[in-house]
Amino acid sequence: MPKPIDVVEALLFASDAPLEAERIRDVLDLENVAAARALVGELVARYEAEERGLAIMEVGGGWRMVTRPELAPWLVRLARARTRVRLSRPALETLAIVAYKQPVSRPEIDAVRGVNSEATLDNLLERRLIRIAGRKEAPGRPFVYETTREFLVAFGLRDPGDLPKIEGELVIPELAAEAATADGEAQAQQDPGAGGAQQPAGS
Amino acid sequence: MPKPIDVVEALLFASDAPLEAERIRDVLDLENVAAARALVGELVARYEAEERGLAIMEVGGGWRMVTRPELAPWLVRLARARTRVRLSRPALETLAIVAYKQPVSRPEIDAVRGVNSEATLDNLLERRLIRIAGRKEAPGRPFVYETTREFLVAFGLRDPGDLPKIEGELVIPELAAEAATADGEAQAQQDPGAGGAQQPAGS
Amino acid sequence: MTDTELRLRVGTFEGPFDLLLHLCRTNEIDLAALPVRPITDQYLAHLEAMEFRDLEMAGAYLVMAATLIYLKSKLLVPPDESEEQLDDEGLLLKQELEDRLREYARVKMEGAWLAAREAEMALIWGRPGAALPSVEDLPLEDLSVDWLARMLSKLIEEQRRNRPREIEPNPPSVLERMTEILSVLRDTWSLLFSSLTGGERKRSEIVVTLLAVLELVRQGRIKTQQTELFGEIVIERQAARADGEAPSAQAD
Repeated sequence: MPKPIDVVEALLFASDAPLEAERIRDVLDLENVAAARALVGELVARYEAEERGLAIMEVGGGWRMVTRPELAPWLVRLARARTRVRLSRPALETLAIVAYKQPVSRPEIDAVRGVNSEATLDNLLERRLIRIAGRKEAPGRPFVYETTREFLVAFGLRDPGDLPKIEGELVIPELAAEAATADGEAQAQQDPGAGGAQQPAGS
Repeated sequence: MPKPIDVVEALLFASDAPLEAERIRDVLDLENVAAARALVGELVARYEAEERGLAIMEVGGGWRMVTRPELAPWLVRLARARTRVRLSRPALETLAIVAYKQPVSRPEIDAVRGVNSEATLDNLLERRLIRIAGRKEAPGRPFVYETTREFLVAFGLRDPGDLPKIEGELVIPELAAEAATADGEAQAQQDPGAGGAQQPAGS
Repeated sequence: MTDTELRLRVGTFEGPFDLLLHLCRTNEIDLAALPVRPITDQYLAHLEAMEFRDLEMAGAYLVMAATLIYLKSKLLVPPDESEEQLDDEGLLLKQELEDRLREYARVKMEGAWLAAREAEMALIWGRPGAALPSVEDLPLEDLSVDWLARMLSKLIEEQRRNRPREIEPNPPSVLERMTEILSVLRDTWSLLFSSLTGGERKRSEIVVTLLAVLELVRQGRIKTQQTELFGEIVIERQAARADGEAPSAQAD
């Protein structure tokens, strides 16, 4: 009789989407979700302790088995590994607006960016990072957009609440450095951004 | 510095086809193929000794990472949980049209249903029950949709011809300009949504 | 200063807010206390040196320029070089501009955070697709072909009862769009132009809508004005009285 923890390992390996605690409970006939969480926790701990080639990551409302970041150089050399196209700056800004304000309509996005976001939204829709969430009850009933589970997976987030709060007067880090000669006030304000960007990959 | 054996583990995990010794040698800059074989051998032995959820299998001139055969029943349960779909009424209606009339375009589906089917089609696409089969040589070159293998599996069909025979024929209305000359009564049909909208919401 | 100018001209910006933000950063301007005169002058100077990807992008920058110039025109006389005073309307506009600028700055940071995150995630690989047992061996749960058959029968039955439905031609004509706008305006006093096209993805739709609006303005059945800052057009029902005063689009 296989051990439950090994079953969870196989399930994580075989699943192409993040595996939810709920599902693990169902498949293993566990008493409750907490038992499923405990099992995964045990497996995560085992992987972390061994530090081999693989890791388990909590993302998109579930867990995923992934390769360890340190092994990226070799995986890049594996010719079959796909190359990923990074998002452009407009795409990232638009995605940020959707992620933080969802559900949000195009007129609202356009207003924040000051430019037309149609093409960018199409691109994000095509990549399935966002989806149409419905229509806004406003004249013209524009579509409203929200982020998808693929978005969470792509950015390694457990849920949209994982996005860092970015508040207050902001100083863009690279420009802050430039301005460092000035007065101390600008210096003090560069923290929120820098802190956000340096967050660990999410254990 | 990661250990070579862990790199091999990650390579096997991330590879979508059996991984040959030759390739492992290339990626790891090993002296020869024998060294690659030795590494994989070590990994295989480790997996066998531990007897956890995964195994390494030699197949098709290379190696693959797989789940252990004993765990198949749980994987079946997971797969079943994944394919169990409770389709909404509009989704079933749309799916029925695609199934019986494939390949069929969205304007045609809209015309039959009398309502916009975009969201429903997106839902079915997401569930992989249908897929885009190409474009129709008609004004606007709309996409045409067909059912997938997953559809057949989900509904227990060998092929689309297996669908139950229905009395009568569903007519796909002629679209756009050609239809306009048909009959003058068209004006009276002001309420295209009626047919679709009046169905009971329940079940 | 010349050094700064040179650096500015090489930079690429994602839109008017991006440029404005850059000007504020390089000049260490507090976003909560925007000096209208210098920022307008710099913005315009920079605009002259810029090359635009397309007309639409150029338009977005020009709308901001118009806003800034308008704001500058609101500065009370006599102008004191060191102090800027605005009337109430000017203050409101400035406030909104500052708010939007701050919001854009935040979005930019959020975008930067996402980019960093994306870079981290690029270092890890998942499985290429599911390794679950092929679904064809799986027992059916609660799907049944009978449902599909029943659905189709129902549709066929409906078709028998009804005559074939007229399909709405695509895209709508200018006339249809005009009717649509007027019918919306029966229930509400005003609406935004962007909201008329908000749900539409096709450029032709926007053109049709614009033509419809222009025609309705020409006919004196609606009036348009730019009360919003960045070029948003507000469409309003024209008051019933038919006086000679020509309705006008007041966009500075």
